[in-house]
Amino acid sequence: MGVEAYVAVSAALFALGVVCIIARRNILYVLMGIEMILNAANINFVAFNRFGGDGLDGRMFAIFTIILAAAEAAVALAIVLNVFHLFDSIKPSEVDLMRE
Amino acid sequence: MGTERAFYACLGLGTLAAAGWGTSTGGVEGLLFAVFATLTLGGGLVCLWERSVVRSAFALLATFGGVAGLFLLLGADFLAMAQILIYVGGILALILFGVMLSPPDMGERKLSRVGLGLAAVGGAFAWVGAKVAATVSWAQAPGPLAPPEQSHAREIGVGFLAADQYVVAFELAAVVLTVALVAAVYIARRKITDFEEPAETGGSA
Amino acid sequence: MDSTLLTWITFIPLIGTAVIMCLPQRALGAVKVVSLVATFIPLVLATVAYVGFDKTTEQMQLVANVPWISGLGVNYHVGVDGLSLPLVWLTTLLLFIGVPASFGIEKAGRAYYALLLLLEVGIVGVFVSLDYFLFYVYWEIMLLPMYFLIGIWGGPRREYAAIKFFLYTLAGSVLMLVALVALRLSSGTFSILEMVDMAQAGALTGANLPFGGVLLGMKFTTWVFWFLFVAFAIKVPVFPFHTWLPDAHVQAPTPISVILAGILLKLGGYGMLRACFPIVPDAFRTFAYALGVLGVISIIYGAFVALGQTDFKRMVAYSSVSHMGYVLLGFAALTEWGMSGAALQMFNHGTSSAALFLVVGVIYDRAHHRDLNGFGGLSQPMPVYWGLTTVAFFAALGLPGMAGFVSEALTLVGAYDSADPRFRILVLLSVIGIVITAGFLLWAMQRVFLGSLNEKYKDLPDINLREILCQAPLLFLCVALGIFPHFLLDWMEPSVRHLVGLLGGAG
Amino acid sequence: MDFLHFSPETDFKLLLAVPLIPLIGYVVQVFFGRFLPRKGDWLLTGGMGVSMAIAVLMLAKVLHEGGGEHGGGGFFQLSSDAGLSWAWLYQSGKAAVSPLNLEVGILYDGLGAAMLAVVGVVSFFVHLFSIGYMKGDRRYHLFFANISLFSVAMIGLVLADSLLVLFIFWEIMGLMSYLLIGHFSHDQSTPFFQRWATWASKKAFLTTRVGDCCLLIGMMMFWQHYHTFEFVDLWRLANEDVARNGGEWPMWMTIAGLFIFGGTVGKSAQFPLHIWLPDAMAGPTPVSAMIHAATMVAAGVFLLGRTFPILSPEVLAVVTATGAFTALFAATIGVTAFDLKAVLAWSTISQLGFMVAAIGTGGIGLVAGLFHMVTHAFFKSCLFLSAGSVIHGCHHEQDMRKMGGLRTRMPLTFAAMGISTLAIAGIPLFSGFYSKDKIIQAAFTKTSLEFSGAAVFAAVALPIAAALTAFYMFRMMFMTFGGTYRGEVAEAHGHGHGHDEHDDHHDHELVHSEDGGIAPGHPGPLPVESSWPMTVSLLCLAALGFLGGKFWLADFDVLAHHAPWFVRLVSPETLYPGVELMNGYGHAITHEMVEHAEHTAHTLALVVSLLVAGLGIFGAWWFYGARKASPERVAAALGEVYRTVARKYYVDEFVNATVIRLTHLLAHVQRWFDENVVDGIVVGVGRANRSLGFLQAWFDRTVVDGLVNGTAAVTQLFGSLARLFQTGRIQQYVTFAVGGGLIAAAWLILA
Repeated sequence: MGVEAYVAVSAALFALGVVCIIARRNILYVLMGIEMILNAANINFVAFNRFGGDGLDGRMFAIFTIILAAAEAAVALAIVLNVFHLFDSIKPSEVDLMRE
Repeated sequence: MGTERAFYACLGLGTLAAAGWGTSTGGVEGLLFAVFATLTLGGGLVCLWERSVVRSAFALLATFGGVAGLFLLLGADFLAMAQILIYVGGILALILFGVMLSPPDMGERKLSRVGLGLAAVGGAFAWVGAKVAATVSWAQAPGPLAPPEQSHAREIGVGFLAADQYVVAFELAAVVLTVALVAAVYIARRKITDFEEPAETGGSA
Repeated sequence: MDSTLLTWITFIPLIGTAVIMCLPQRALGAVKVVSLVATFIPLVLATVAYVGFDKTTEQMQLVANVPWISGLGVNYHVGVDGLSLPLVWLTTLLLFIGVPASFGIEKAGRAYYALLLLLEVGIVGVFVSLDYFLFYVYWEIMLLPMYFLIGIWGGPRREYAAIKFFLYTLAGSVLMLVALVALRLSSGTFSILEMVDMAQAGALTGANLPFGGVLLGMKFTTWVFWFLFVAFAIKVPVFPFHTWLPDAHVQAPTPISVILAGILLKLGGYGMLRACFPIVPDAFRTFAYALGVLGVISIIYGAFVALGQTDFKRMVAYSSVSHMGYVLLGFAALTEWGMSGAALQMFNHGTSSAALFLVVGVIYDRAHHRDLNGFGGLSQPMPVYWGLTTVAFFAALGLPGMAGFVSEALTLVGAYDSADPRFRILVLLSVIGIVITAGFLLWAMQRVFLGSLNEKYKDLPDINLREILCQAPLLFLCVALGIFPHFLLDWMEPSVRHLVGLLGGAG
Repeated sequence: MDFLHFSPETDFKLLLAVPLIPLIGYVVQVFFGRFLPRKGDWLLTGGMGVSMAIAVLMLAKVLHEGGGEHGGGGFFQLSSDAGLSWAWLYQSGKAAVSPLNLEVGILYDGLGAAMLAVVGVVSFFVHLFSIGYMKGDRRYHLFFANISLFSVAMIGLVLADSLLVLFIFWEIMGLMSYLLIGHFSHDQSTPFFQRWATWASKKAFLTTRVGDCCLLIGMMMFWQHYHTFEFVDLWRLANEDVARNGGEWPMWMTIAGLFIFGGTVGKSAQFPLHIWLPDAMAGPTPVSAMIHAATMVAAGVFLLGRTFPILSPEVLAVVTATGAFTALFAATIGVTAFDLKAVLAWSTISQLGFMVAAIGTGGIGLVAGLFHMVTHAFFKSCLFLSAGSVIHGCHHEQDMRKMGGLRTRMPLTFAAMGISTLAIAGIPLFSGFYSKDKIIQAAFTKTSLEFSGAAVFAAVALPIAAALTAFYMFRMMFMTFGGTYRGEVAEAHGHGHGHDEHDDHHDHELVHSEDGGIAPGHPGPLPVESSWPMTVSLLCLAALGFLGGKFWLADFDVLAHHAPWFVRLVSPETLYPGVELMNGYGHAITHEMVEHAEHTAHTLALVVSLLVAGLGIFGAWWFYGARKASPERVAAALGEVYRTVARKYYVDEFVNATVIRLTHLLAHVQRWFDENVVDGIVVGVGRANRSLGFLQAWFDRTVVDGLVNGTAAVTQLFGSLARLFQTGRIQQYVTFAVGGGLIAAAWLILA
């Protein structure tokens, strides 16, 4: 399988992630969408590293992405819980304090 | 429930088609790729589709697993392991916690929204992808790829610790993780009143 | 031979921050002590550096250069010369003064002092870094504490002021980042000194970039110059990028205003000298007159707007705009005197404007408003305060014998002597600014201290010992440097001469 | 007489002590004054006394070296020649050779010596006088500190060897005048004085600062060409330049000279910047004495003396014209003033006009102008201190119409003031006569040699001004000391009548502040003679004013045919040694012609000045002494003319209406501009961004969601708007990020 196959999968996963963020009205889905997007990026990194790159760079990036995703998930979850406490809702549409 | 059945039927058919396509183009490796890719994308689709957050979360499990499989196919065994450990073991668990701690809201999914969003975004991506595929000449590895000689885990470990490579980035990541986790604990711990009058945090701590 | 002195000066406050964060929230006394210590040690170290400085060379001193991010070619490269060392010293001094000046702040004290110390790290870092990447990192580090210090501990409209400040400086940072990337691509290094050498050799023209660096009909150096200039001009601030300043000053708590006026504004001027003009000297020469015009507009415009203010602090803030205009004028004139005067003016404005803001802070603490028309006759209940204010005011209006005169006179004479005769008109115009400056300061003094006593304030307590001690070193510097300017000029002279040579100006 | 020998090694240090002693006194006084016994007045008075002694000793040395029979070649010493100067800006080795370094040194010559002695003497007596006059003041110790620093500034100015150093002390003097004129602005007990002092001090500072800025510009212009501030170098270089130019003065030098003269106009209160000086009497009387005699106003004339060689003939013509005009202009106003101190203030302006005009004529006029500055210092300080004594005695009443008959009540004051009045009026044997006579002679000489407009104007205006001087000075004497006491007498200190009353009754009265009217006094017991520190000072100064003429002449030749020491020491040749002055008469006029013209003019001037003095005195006696005619009737007959003069030709009103208004208007316009336009743009950009946010929201709910709901009926779309209004913002951002990315990708692909 060539690199294009992986890139195609990655693109599709990315699109799914975006739709997940946009279309669903639950903040947890936003989180999950973000995870999908990150995974899509990771697939690209590793694939390009395997097929074209040299050294470790791509894989290293993937590792860092995973690490950051973990951190992001932890913080995001904490925020979600607080948002729930504050607004009694986890619909991002109702979380509008950022407006001003 | 017609749409549900139709959805899963389409999914199954898609899986079969993918497996067939994969086997025909790349033999065993193609089959494996097809399986993992289907797992990845199918998981994503189900996640997007399902009304229940819990089910969506478990569908995401499949996505993560599929990605791990793709990593394996790409020869990144360490990454695959990390993917399973961190995503499946860590992040997913976190999301499930979140799911359990927040109220269920079964009525928020709207078919039209999801469908049309999928159609619009997917269409756009497909168009862009097609255009890119048509114009870009992909760099090909000369000949079949050699299997990795040694354990990637070792290679990566050396990469981390050698002074001239990724030490700074590694430390940076460590700092970010620490800060994020502390921050997460801190944020989760705060009371609602804190948001109203930050000046009084001193007393409530 | 790498020296660690500058690194210590930079990072001791960071240690202080860490210690403060470990202290319990209630132990405010301990927090204050730690802050004092963590700002005092750098002051001592900076004094040591100042005394031990070799005044005969323009070379960087106390240099440390170790690889940091080798993949990008980024080094931890720090060092000082005659331009940066006085400002480093001033920074450590003002931060050390800022701590006791903050003792009155009640709200969330621990976080306040932690941020204050973090701010010192950023500011000192900018002054000592010789690597552009490092410079940028410190520049950004400095931004955040300032945002929070204004946004949390500020006055009634603090959010507005903080966001305005943040957006303005962020816009500057973005421009700087773009220029930084372009310079890196063109020069292949992040080292400021190497960039300067390349510029001298005529190698930094962006010819190796796409389109040969010409974009929309403007040369690479022109783009870089204007991007960097605007980035720094926002900080100075130069008309018309100054409107964040009055709001930020008025809303910020007194010690933060002091630091803002005393040091942060100097970052802009210093940035121009270190990281803008010498890197693109041709573009600088091309636009020198435009810069001079901007400087003079700032001088006159700032003075007039200050004259029109009724808010004490706003007036002082606009006087900063006016005074910093001299800095730009001195730079643009490209003479040794002008440059010395401008560099000196940066330091002197740091002391005199800091003193002025402390003055405003004292009255605000007591009367809880800053309306110039709402006072009157305060010299009677507060004679000592009045005396100190007089010294500060006259230092600010450039009275001979005070430091401000030396720098302003050097700047004006230097600008008049510029090779470009058009500068003479600018100098003649800027003289209007001198008269107006005297006018608004005296008018303010009349409205606040003289005239008939406002009965409301007849029992105001005079300035207390803590406040006097905060003011005293600044006023002492104002007077001492007016009489013995060589304590700064001797240090600056080789660097200034070198810089003028780099920029292609005559002696 | 070995101790009278001037040795640069030690004597420059001694000279340095002259300003340093009061300076140290100032520092001590500011910090510890209030804790000292008697609030430290003895400290500063004593210090000033020592300074005075040194200054007089140094003068004696100068006389011995250059002025006596042995010398004759003049006296000129530069501390930098003796290697005694101080590198001010830079001290490191490399910089010392740089032309950028400024060396601060002492320039000590005949003019400096005379002026230093004058400043020392006047300052000391003012200090002494203040002990009595300021007794009981709330800020007694600060007053002494400030007045001491005031003297320091003038001393430093006199000793300065370069324009920049001179400018520094010039400005410090401005500050001290601000503080001293504003001395009463802290005194809550007399609201009128408080307001007036506050306003007047600011006015003085700002007005003189306009002049200072001119001086600064002039300095810069010279620096730009010659890269030096040293007087000696400037003189030499400028005149060499002109000589090389064939005697033509370059345009820039004329402009620069005019700017430098601008400094004099500000400090020495020449038209049109004279407006600050009459109001400067809002300060305590000793301060007025200092300002009018030894310091502020003398500084401007002194500056002209120092910069004379670099002023082109065109500048000198302007100087002459300005001075002559000021002399006449101020004298006419002086005739109409009723405030005792105002009369003196206008007379100072007028006398300054004399000096400036004389210096403008060059040659002998330069000597005469500087001579008049020196003699004027003594009798004017004496006049002011006497006025202070009178006012003190009359319970702070300043209106001359409320005085009278003080001849018997305050005999010592009367004596002192009388002598000084005779001096200023130009009566032979009194010092003022010699200098004023010389000035008129200079004007005549100039006219006869060079029939230019400025010279003719000076020759006409100055004698008239001299006559007016004699007139209004004697008018003042008659009104104050003659007749009977007209003030209200009350046993106890009651509350004074408001000054509004004055305005109602005398609408032609002097308007000297925005509040209008003469400072109100309050009724008290009959005036009595002042205490001894005051009277001693008065009499000493009066003696100097009387004897001064003799002393300066150094012989008893009334007609002064032989050159007295002052002329020998202070003449164009000795003041600027080694400099070929190029701003004198042209080549066509030989030395002999000048001598002849001077001689002719001398006799004429003697006659004219005696005549005008006599006329003036007679007029004063006619109107005010014998009251043969009523001055009020003359005033009424003159009508509008009188009113204009009494209102000081409306200069203040004019300045108020134009300059000050305009400045404030500009300030407000610019503030509006800043807040609405400059900041408005910034805020506008922010608003625009926010509008973009609204636009996005609109886009989201109409296009994105419209896409979703597009199939539904239009009514349904509208119905759903309310619900759709709540579309989440995070998702909206993502939508637009992705959309933007896609569009960008599409553009890249299609492009």
